[in-house]
Amino acid sequence: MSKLVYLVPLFPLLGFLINGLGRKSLSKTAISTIGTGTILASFVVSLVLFFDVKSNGGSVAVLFDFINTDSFTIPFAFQVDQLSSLFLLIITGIGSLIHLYSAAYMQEEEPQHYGRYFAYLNLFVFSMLLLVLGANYVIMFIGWEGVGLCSYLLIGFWFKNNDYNYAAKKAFVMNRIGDLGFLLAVFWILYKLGTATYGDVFAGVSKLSSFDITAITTLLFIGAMGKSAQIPLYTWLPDAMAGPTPVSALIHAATMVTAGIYMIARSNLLYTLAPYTQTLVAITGLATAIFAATIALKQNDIKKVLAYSTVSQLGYMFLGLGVGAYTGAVFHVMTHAFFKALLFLGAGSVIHAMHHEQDIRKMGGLKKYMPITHITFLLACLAIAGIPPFSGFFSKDEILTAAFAKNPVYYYIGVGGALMTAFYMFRLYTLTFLGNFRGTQEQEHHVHESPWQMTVPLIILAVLSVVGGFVGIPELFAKDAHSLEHFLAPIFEGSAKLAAQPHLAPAQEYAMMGGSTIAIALMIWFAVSRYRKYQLTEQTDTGLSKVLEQKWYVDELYNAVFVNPLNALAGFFKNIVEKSGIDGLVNSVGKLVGYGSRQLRLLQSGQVGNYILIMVLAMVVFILVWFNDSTIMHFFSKIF
Amino acid sequence: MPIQYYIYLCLTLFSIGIIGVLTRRNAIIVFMCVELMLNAVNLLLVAFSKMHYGLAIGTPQEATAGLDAQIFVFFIMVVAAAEVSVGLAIIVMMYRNTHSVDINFLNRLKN
Amino acid sequence: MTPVLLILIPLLTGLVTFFIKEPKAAKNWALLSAVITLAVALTAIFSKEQPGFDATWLPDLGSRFTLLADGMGRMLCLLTAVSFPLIFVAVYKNDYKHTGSFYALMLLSQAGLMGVFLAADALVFYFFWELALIPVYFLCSLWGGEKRIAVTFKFFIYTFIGSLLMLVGILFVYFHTKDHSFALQSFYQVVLSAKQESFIFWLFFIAFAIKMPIFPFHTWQPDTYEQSPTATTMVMSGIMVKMGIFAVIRWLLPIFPHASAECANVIIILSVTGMIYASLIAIRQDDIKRLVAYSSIAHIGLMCAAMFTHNKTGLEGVMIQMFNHGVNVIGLWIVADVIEQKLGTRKFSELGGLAQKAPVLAILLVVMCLANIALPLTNSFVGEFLMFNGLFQYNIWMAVAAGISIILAAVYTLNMIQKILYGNTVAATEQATEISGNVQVVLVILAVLVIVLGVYPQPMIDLTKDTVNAVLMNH
Amino acid sequence: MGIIQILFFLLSALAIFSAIMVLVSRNPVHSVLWLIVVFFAISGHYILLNAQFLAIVNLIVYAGAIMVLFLFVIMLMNLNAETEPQKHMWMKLAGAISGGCFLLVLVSLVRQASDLSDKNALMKDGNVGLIKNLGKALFSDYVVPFEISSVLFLSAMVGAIVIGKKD
Amino acid sequence: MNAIILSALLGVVMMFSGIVTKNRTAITYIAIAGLIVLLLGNVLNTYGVFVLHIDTHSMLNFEKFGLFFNSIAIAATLIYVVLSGRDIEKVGVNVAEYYALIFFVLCGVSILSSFSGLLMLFLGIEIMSIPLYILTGADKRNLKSNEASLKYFLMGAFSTGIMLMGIALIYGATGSFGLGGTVRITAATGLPMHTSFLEVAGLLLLFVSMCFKVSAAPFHFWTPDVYDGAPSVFTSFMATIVKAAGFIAFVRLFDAHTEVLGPTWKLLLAFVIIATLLIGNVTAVFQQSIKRMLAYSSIAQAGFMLFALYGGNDLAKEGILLYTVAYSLATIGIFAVLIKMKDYTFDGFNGLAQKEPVLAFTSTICLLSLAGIPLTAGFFAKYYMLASVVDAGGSLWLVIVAVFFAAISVYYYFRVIQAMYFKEGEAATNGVISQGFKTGLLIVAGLILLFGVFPSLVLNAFYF
Repeated sequence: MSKLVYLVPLFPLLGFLINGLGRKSLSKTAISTIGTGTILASFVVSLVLFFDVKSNGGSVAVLFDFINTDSFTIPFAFQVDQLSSLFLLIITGIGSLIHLYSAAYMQEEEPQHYGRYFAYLNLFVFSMLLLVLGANYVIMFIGWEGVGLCSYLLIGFWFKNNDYNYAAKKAFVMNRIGDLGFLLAVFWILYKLGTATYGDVFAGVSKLSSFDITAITTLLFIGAMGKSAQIPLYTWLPDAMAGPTPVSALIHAATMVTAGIYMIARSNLLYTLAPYTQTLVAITGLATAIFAATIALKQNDIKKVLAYSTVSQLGYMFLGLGVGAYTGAVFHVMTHAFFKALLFLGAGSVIHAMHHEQDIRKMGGLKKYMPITHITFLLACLAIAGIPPFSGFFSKDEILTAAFAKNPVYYYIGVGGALMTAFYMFRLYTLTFLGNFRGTQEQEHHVHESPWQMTVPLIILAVLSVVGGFVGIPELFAKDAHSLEHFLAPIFEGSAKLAAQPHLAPAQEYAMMGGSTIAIALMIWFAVSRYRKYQLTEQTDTGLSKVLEQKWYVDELYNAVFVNPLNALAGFFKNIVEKSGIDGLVNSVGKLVGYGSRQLRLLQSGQVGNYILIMVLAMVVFILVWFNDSTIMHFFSKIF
Repeated sequence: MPIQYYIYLCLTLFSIGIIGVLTRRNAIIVFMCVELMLNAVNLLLVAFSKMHYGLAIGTPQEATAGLDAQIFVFFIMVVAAAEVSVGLAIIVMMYRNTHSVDINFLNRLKN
Repeated sequence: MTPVLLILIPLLTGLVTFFIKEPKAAKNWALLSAVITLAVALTAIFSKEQPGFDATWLPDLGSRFTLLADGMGRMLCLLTAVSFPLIFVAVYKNDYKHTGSFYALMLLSQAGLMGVFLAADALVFYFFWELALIPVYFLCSLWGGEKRIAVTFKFFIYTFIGSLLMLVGILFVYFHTKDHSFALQSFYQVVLSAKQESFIFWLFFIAFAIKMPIFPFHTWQPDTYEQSPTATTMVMSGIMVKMGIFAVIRWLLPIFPHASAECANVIIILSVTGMIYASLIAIRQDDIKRLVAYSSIAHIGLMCAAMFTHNKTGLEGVMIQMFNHGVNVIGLWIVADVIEQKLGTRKFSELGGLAQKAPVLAILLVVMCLANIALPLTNSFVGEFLMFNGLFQYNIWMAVAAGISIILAAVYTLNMIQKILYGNTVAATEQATEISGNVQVVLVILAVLVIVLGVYPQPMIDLTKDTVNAVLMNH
Repeated sequence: MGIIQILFFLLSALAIFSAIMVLVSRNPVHSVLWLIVVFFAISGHYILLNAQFLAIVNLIVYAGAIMVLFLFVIMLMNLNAETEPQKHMWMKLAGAISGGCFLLVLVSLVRQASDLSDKNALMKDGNVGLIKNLGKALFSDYVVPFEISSVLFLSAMVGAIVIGKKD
Repeated sequence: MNAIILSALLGVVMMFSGIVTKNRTAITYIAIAGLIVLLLGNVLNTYGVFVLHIDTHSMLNFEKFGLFFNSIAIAATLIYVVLSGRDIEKVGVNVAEYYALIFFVLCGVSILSSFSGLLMLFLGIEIMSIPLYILTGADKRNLKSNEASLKYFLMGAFSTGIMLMGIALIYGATGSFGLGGTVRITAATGLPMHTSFLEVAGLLLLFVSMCFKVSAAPFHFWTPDVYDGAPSVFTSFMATIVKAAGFIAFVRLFDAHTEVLGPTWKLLLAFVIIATLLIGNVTAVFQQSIKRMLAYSSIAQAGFMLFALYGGNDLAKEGILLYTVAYSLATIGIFAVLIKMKDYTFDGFNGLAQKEPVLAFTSTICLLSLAGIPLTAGFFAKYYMLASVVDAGGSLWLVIVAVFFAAISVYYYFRVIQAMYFKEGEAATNGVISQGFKTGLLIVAGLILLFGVFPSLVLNAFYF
């Protein structure tokens, strides 16, 4: 059974190779079939594995020794357990839906780019699978960087556009900053423990001092910041909207950004042992949740809103991790995967229909043109806003409850963020689907519902968004109904022993749940009513609105504080230090010799008298030097 | 006669020769000053010869002590004669070409 | 006997090549020679025991013509043997005036390089060290760019000073060996006082530092790489810089164990400074060749730093990275050469959109660039991973500082990809076509090497294990 | 102070004075003449030291042959005081000072040399300087240099011919 | 002894050959034959075969070192005449006399390699110098040649004066003209003599005059002017064989005296070495004429050869011989090419590789050897010099300084290579270069390379 695990990444890899090498000879249908089919095949295998794990528990399969030195051995090994099998399902499941969707969405591309696109997608899934399947931190890191690469390739997919390329580069570089943290953590672990395999690391955790653990977890978290777009390394994610919309869906839902969550959940034991880091994680998550939400309030690009909402939702997940609600975080990953994929694919459907118009101010009233898209989108909005019984409600609630138990302040701020989420999601929904159409005549003429390859995934995801939450029904409603928690229990076993989940009084929980639901509902009503009659105006925003619209000027800040000084420093090095400084020094040695040569030449005056004079003087000096025992000085002092 | 006296005398003559070489421009005079230096050396050698002879009186070396220096002086004179013939020939050749024996005039070759 | 063949084949064929007038014949002949050398090198790799050779040379001086191919030597010989046929194929379509002399000098430099990697006698080593340099000097000066004469001259004198200092060091050690011998083993057993050791250490190190090059001895390098004919640049940056690293491992660390531990701090700081410095400068470059040159400085800096950490991990990393960096950088130079040959410019500001015109080139360049930034599953990753690991064990902050260059590497490498491949076509690239078959073949081979060694680096690690253990035995 | 001492000082003074006159005479012919005086003075010293052979040779070879040759050349070139250019004053000064320094330094050494303090040059007596003894030595122990010096003369002769002969 | 006698006789033979035949080429052939005879005679000498049995009364001391050097000098002269004989014929009408003078110089050289007292040293130096004054002025119509000759003569005579004063002072202190080395006994007391001021001062003056002969700074001033002014063929001769002989004399002389000299000796010598290297190398950098550059380079090489004196051990003695071979071969080779050129400036060499590849190639080998690049004889020459000092110990700094100057020397040597290979131009030669000449050059280059790989060929000959 365990050998089956090889197949999971193998299929996407094959897909990548076939599509990549045959992108010129294969037909579009063949390409999309191969692309989707491989992921689907992985999904099927994942399902098998999932049920295997469910009944038999996890296992590790070693492929070969990747690095085997005298100091340590890093096997190329895959670990299938509860956590990874769950992620496998999310990745391959949603992945295959997105592939299917893409088959239609990218239809306009030339065949070879079409092939390239599917190859990248497959590679993306492959990398993510490696990340999740890896049985040690190094293999995880391989996937970790791999998804970074794929995001780079896909964000810059339309490489003729230089803005997109910049966005792609930004994504990669920001990820690399985080990756450095991850890498250092791996070194630290290797240095202290001599192994990077999860099992051995967690078993040897007692050998680590608390400083080591804090440092390792902090460094790992820096890695997570990059990959999962947390403050301060989040700015790449909104820019990543440059890629094709299904890619955004893939990045935001199934792959990439969830990597950070996965990694911390995987390392939960370490984090539980590092309270300082936990606090850091929680605060960072919370801050990101709020901060991104405020920005999302004023964004007008349909994808940008979604992007910031992802950042914000990821913040919640980190909050969950920070307060020790690992299951809650993973749960939210799952539900978020459903509705965020749905939202993006829905947005893609809209964009597709609007001929690549992404400004929601120029949309409106699409409800009647695109019913399926509309309905599914609405469901997703409800899910993300946290309206019961949609999936988002359960997961978000679980996190917030845990946050309350840890520190009520977390909870209140968290709820504030949830309110904003509700507001901006329904602002988006309203501006897009309700009201009047605000686009051009021509656009209106062409607006249409998308083909089946696109709507079928929407429908499937909508169903999942609606019912997905039921795997994690709180204890409150039914005893032992939280099947996810039970399923994942072995993973978080160690942490659970160390820090038992505090339980709130049922009354309080009900009150919190009810209160927040009502507040959210009010907020939705407010948003819908406010933007229902929205008309396109020329006036620009001022004050806080403008700051929000400009995303708190964070990019500008980064430019001013990091990018520009670094560039200036580089220029200084290149033009001043290198040229005049170091090379100047080297060259001046040569010049000195040349100068000396010209001067020494003059000594050769051509006059015999001078020559002999110098000879005589030299003789005198020689004698003086030779008899430096003051004999001569003594004599001279006698004379004079 | 204390040997120092001879040494002082010869060194003085020798230095006068050097000063002559340094201060005169006429190649012939310069050359003559060199001859003066050689003569100073000759005198010194003879003086030393007699000194060593004096020291060796009554020792087995008596028969030969000091002899070599005088022979050396003889050879110096021989060499000086040969040098003079060549030197004057060169000076004459120079004079033929430039109508001058001024050594400051010799500065085509420099730097 | 194999080691001698490795030196003799290129040496003799090289001398013959001087007299081949017909360009085509010279090319084929050189290629044939390189392939034969490769075959011999492969047999050396797969042989069970260490191939060696020993013959009398200068008995009065205590020098014997001793060659020894330990793991590291064999690996670098393999690198040399692999590189040359690839380079010859890659530049097959380029026209060099006096083709015969060009290929002859290339082969001579190959002989020199092989000798350096095989020499087990200090004097022999020094000989080959110079023999590798002289042909390169002529290659650069004769077939280089506009400023070639001044630039290569500087390079030559610079490295010559270094090697003379090394010679002084060799002499000093020689006179302190018990049996007055230049043999490697005698050198290893030499006992010097602490003061002597640290002084002589620097004599050697400066020579190697110039060759590598290590900040601040690097300024000859970008100019020379830029001005040289690309085939030569490939040899220089792909293989010749490894001479410096190789020499440190073979001749410095074991002979001066205390000094190298003592000075490690200074050298590592220099190297790390150089990494960041070079990376920053690379960001601002507008020329492919200069960018690759500076990036090479940064990478070599890491290797140098890792060598002096004196731990196994770091050293193992250096070992395999020597090979990997060679492969990667040769790939990058080939691309640079192709672009220059095809479009007549190397300036980023005059390039763009090449991915539309030459997708194969684009893909292969991206693979090479990814290897350059040590992406996992490319060959560099393993090496850099181990090296950083070693550096980390030595000092965390050094690893952090060096790590910054990883980020910067991403910045400049992606900049390069973007400016060459992406965006819209410009005047220079409007008429560009796909790269020719021979270059494709070479790049594909290199790309395959990149991936294969990235996924399965173990053979390289096993190959060089003996050297690592031998070097660290004294510590 | 015996007659020998008096003669020594007289001759020394004469030699030094004439040597200086060689330097300061503007007219080359005068220089030559003064130099001949120096040679005579030195020959006087030789006689004082009982080096008869050298005294005679000195007179014949130097004062006689060589200086006449000089005189001859000077006459041939028709050089006189008016035509001879003089060196710059500071060059002369520098020459005099450095020559003086040379003298001072060496004299100081001699003054310090303790091993010379009680040594004398044997005057008058001693027969090393006699022609008989010198001749014997020259043709026995010193025959090789003696013969070899013929090569010197040969080359000087050839040289003078090569240089002097008109093409 | 054979060498001294034969060279003197052959000198006479050459003098008369001018009367017998007016055919210049014939005279050259006679000279070549004479040199071969001389070489044979000298080699036979080492095997104990003598032309005449002469009792030298310990005036001369024939040891292997000196005899072997004679062979080197004679062989070098042979190569020199073979390569440049045709150019000697062009200097002036007195070809036979030139050869005669060259043989006389060789006689002086042979004396310098075997003197055992200061008298023979003095005679040897004079016998070597006087013909050179004349050869320098051989180009009688050329003012430069005249000037060089007069300068050389005046300064040479002056240095002779200094040397004689030195000898006189040494005699005053020791009562003998013998070489030092053994502890002398004072005649009066029978006790070992302590070193006197006079002797040291005398040695110092002797040192100065020897420095002058080998053109060590700051007594080198005659060298550039004389080498530049003299007819190029004779410059080649002077810069190689004569200079080497000077060094052999220098080493032989001070080899015996080092223990008399105190520790200051090394300091002073180091100063001279550094000054020589500095002036030779640095001044050469800016020269425009290759001939003058080579003059300075010969000063620089002298700086390296002085290392043998500094090292003062067996390695140094072996080294100086190898250095002599390497340096002479290379310099003779490069001068042979230079003489053929119309224009002696660097620009005059531009593009020579295109026109005369053999000339360019051989001069490159010679220049590489002069620069001390491995695989050429020059490398091992320098190697021995450095090694002798390192072996002597304690003076590593001097070696390092020297190494930097060696790097500078690469600069000006390679300028010639650059001109020949990398620059475009019309390098013009005097007339057609004969095939024989090229073959000769190739043989010289081959020898340089051969000794560069197997220096033992030279050194083993030394040990037999």
